[in-house]
Amino acid sequence: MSIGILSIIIFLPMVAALMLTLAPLSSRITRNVAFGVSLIIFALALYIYTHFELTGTIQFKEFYPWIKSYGISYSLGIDGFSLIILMLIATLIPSAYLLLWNNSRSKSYWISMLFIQSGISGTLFSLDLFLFYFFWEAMLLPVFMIIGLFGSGNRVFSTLKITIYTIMGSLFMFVSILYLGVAHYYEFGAWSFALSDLVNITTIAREQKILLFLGFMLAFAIKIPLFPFHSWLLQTYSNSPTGGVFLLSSIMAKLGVYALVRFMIPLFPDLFVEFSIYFVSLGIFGLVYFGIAAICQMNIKKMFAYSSASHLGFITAGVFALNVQGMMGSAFLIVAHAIATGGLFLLVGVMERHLGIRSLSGLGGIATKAPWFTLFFAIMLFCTVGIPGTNGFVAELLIVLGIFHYNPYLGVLSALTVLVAASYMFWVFQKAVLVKSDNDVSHMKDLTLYEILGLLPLAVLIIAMGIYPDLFLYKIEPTLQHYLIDILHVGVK
Amino acid sequence: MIANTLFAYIVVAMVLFSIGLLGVISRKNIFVIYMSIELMLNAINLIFVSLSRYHDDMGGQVMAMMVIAIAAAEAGVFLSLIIVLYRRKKSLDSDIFRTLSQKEAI
Amino acid sequence: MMDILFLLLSSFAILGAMGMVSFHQPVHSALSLILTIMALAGLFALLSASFLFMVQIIIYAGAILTLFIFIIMFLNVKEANLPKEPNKNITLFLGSLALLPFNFLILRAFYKMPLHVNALESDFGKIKPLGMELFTQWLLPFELISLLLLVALIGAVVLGRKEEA
Amino acid sequence: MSALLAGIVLAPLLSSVLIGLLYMVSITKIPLAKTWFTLPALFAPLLSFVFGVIAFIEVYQTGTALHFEPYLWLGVGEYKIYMGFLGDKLSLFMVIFITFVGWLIHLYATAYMSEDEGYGKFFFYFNLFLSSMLLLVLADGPLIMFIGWEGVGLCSYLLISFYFQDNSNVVAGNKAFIVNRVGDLGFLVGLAILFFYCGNVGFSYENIAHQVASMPASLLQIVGIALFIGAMGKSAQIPLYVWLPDAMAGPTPVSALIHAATMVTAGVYMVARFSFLYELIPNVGLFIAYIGAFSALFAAVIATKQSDIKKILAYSTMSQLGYMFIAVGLGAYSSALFHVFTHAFFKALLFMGAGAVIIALHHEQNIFKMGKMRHVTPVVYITMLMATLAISGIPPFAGFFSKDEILLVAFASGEYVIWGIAVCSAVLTAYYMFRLFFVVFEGKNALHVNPPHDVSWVMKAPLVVLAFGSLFAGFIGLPSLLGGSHLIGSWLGEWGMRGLHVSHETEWLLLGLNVAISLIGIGIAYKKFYAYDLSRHKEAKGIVYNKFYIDEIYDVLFVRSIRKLSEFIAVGLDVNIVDRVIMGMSHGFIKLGHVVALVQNANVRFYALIMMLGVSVASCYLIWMVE
Repeated sequence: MSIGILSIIIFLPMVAALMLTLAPLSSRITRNVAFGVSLIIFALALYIYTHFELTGTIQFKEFYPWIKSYGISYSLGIDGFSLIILMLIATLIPSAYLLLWNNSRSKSYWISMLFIQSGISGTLFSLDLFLFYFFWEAMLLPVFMIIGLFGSGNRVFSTLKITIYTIMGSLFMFVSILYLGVAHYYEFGAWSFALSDLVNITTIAREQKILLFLGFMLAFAIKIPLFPFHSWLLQTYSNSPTGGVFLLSSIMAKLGVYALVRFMIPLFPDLFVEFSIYFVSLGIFGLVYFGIAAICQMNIKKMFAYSSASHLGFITAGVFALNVQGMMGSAFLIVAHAIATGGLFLLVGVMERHLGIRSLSGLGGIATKAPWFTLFFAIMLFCTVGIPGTNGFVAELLIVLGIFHYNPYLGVLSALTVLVAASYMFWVFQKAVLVKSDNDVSHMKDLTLYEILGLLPLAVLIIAMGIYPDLFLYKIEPTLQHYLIDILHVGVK
Repeated sequence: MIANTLFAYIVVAMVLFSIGLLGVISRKNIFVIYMSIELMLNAINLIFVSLSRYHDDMGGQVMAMMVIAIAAAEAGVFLSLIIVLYRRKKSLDSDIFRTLSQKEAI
Repeated sequence: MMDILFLLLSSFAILGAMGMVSFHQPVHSALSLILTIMALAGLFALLSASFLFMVQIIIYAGAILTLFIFIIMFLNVKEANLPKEPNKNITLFLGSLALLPFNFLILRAFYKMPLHVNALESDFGKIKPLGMELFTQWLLPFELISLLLLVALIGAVVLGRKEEA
Repeated sequence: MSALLAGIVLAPLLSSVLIGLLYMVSITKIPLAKTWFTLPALFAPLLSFVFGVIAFIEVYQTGTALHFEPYLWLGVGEYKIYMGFLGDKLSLFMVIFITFVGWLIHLYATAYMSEDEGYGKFFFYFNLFLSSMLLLVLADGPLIMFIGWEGVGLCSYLLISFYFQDNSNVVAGNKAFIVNRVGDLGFLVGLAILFFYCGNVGFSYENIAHQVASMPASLLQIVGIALFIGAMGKSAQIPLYVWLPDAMAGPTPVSALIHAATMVTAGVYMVARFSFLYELIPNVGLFIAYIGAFSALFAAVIATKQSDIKKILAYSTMSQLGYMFIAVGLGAYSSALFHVFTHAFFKALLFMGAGAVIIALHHEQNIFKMGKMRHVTPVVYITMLMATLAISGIPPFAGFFSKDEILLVAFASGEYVIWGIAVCSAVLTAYYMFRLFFVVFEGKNALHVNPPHDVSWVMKAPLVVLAFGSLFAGFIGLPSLLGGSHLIGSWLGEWGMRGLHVSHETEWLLLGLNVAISLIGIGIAYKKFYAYDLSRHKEAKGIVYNKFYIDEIYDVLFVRSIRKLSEFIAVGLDVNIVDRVIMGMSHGFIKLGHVVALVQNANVRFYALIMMLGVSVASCYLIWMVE
């Protein structure tokens, strides 16, 4: 049996990273190799995209037994929802390399990036819950390295905070996974942690099921983050180096939503429907709450952190809206927001490299010094705000329509999204970029060719997805319909 | 009569063991603590030997010999340790050797 | 005869042990420990472990404890340098109370065993059968112990070295 | 043929992208000559205009609307939304004058902006703006319209904060955008409700029109009001008008484009577009008419005391939009569109004339620092006079016919309160417009800081064209009373005039009354300002001059309170409660750790004691167990 393409995507960066760790190469060569690896993965992802069939089933499956006595297997596969996130990662990471090109002279920075990419892909493809948990945790370790080694401010504390916070959440999930495995053993007499097996369990009582549901939910809610579990966000984002914050905000947070759809829906379809009202409300509450909190932030990274949380609340609300509009909108907003926020954080990183870390009151008048910077900043910002012609608009429109479909009153509240982001984003644009001030920004330089090359695909994607969204949507629709109709029994064909 | 049942030997061994344990916990003098440990080892030896007599098997006696050998090794290391510690702190009080305590570590 | 011998030896052993824990000066403690060791050696002899009897006297009393007393004298600890132990007697008393249940438990267990003394072959506990036993069945532990002794030797040398400034 | 519709939108869009790229190249690599920007900038609206005219003729000849659906924009489940363009009578009517007036403003702007560094950027935004507006008008369904709708808002933001280095300009841009977004919120809510009642068979106007009849009336009212909130934002009606005066921060051609032909008329167009819906809910229509009437009066009152030439014109726009909303609210869509049409000409002319005066006076905007401009710029003087007469409602200028028609509608519908308010506003309009006119062109003892100069013919030519427009545009809608055939009404068909049951005598009476009240307004202005001594002018004070303090009230009510709320959430809740609870848990564990660590005191004898006690307890337990 040959090695499948998904395994290559997972292990290529890992192998490359291990070899680079041992090889006595300079930081520049390490970076170039890492960039090359990310391009290869982009090519592989494109191959998968073109060969992906328009059905709701799981494709490109791979299966090897791993720990036989407990039925733990190494089983991979993707559906439409993972496909779109795979494409997202494959596109964003090369761009991130180009933007971070001169950011670090340290080899371990690039090696950590490779490990992270590997962990993310593993999380994305796992069909076995044990394997999923393994990658879910493994993906965090290099992030801790990046924040702890290259962060700023009180970085060790932030690292500890996010570590303990997320691991605490994951442990609850782990316990739930084990419980499901044991329940499977008692019911069918064989150990298994495969998702396709665990969904057949019928013996769990309702009370236990609710606890298991909440156990999973806690892990994902912390990662996303949903309302009361967000307090790691600010320090982590403001103290992370650009690469770290980019990966955290634009990819890892999205994996929380992804896991929600991929695992929670099949495992707890009835509870998912039953509790959806709470989570839609929580999501919309988060949208407004974080949006308002963002207004008074003077640290640009903290503001974007709140903005991220606000959007992710909205995405979660869309997922729980139990209709194809909401889910599709969420999938679309995942992409839109990942691109836009990722781009914004990378741009802020460029700004920090030239000007040092500054609060908003110390910025201003960058636009005249750096027109390309301003252009890309504006495009990303418009996408975040949801201006038509960008993919952010399509996504927000779909989610609003979805939530309207779900509950008109919540729908009216969710329409507030058109106001929330605009209220602070334009302010930060005005204050930091446009208006001339007395602050000295003479060190600001415009984007280099590499950086423009890195951002151009993102900007083009934002606009293309805004003008012709259906081109990007049709691949995921069968999967989402499958979730809604076959598993949740809430939709109609 | 008493010596025929072996139970008397066990009683003696237990008494000696208890005294040794009491010595460890109630004395501060590091020499006495060490000697109490030796006493406990000897008490155990006595049990080994008496049970070896009971089972008619010399394994117990071999074991006792090994304990003696280990005690010898222990004595060598322990005594050199005491010399080092005494040189540093000029005291035989076991309570002052608490470098591993949490308060001192911080 | 055996009973008297046993009572004598065991009371010496216990008295010596009590003396060891209660004397303030370590030299006195060490001397009373020697008494205990010797009495124990006698008890070994009563249990027909003749070789062990010799080993106990030669190695324990003769080597280990002599070395011990030697070190105590070598250090020559002043009275002022000895630790103050104001609560010694109270802890001894309370500790002995606390140990009662443990002793009771163990002794009750042994009491229920039929611990009578069997008749023996004549060479039980003699040096030859013990050597046979030791070098056939216990060869590996024996070698390991010798290794341990070597390590302890080196360790003692390293530790006892004069410290560099 | 129907693909032309896409061409109308695409021409300015592509030219804007082209100009944008050229601009980025020119400021980072090689500076390019202005011609590079001028040619596409002028060519694109002209092309759109030509396409529009061709489509117009096509529709005129065949009588059927053009429809073009290039691709499926969004297909989700059973809901399918096509990127569709609809060229019917209403939209093509709008397209023609938007592109025509838009093109003239472009032409004017090439002269107005010629000295500006951001010349390329300006036309980049300008064409994008035009393209969004055309998309808004040509869309075949409300969702596609919403793209244009928001696009217009975005472009207005970009254009208003065009001189972005100055804080107040960007603040004005932000204000425009956010106030518009408040409107969009309403619009979106309306859309979403409609979508779930009518969306599953396709979301074009045609389908919605078929479906609305089956919707419950209460829901329809909500939809009607929600959509109108959107219109309030775009068309600057009470209470969402606050952005309009501030929007004057942009260059003058921007004001002309926003006010005359594009953005602000979007609201009126939208209500007309949804006429099938508003027909079903006349009470909401009445509400709209009242809002319009109050806006008209309110803006006219404020305008009488302002001194910034552009702000006066801004308030006059708001006032005129109020008239249009009176008309659409009362169901007289063709009258409203007629006014939109005539207004486009004279308002563009007024702004461009004002821009010419501003340029002539080296960027001076205070009317009391102008004066005697008649001799400096005679062409501007004459054209401005015509526009002022038009807006004041003096026959035979364009404004007279359209405004008269709206007043007639208000009167004939029996809404005398609205009619009364509208008449009062008409007096005020004539008064403040002539106040402006007299002060600028006649006022005595002008103290010019720099000597004024005449402006170039590139700027004046559009003025002349528009002046003809202001003079003749009204004849398109000449009522039958004056021997006309009411061309607009008959062209627009379903949006046309409903029968008005008013006798000819009443009509004549009203007509005379309108002229008379306008003349009264002019008369008062003449008396007070014809020979106004500018050197003795004192800055006005009072509640009207300060615009009833609405800006300040909004500032306290919304901006500051939300900032306070934000600080409360970010600091009070997030840091002090949520984070403190979480960190409190972790500190609790650390404290617990310190307590447990007391056992770990590094005293070996203590450990032995614990062990001994443990053994003792275990023994007790075992003894008790075995018993």
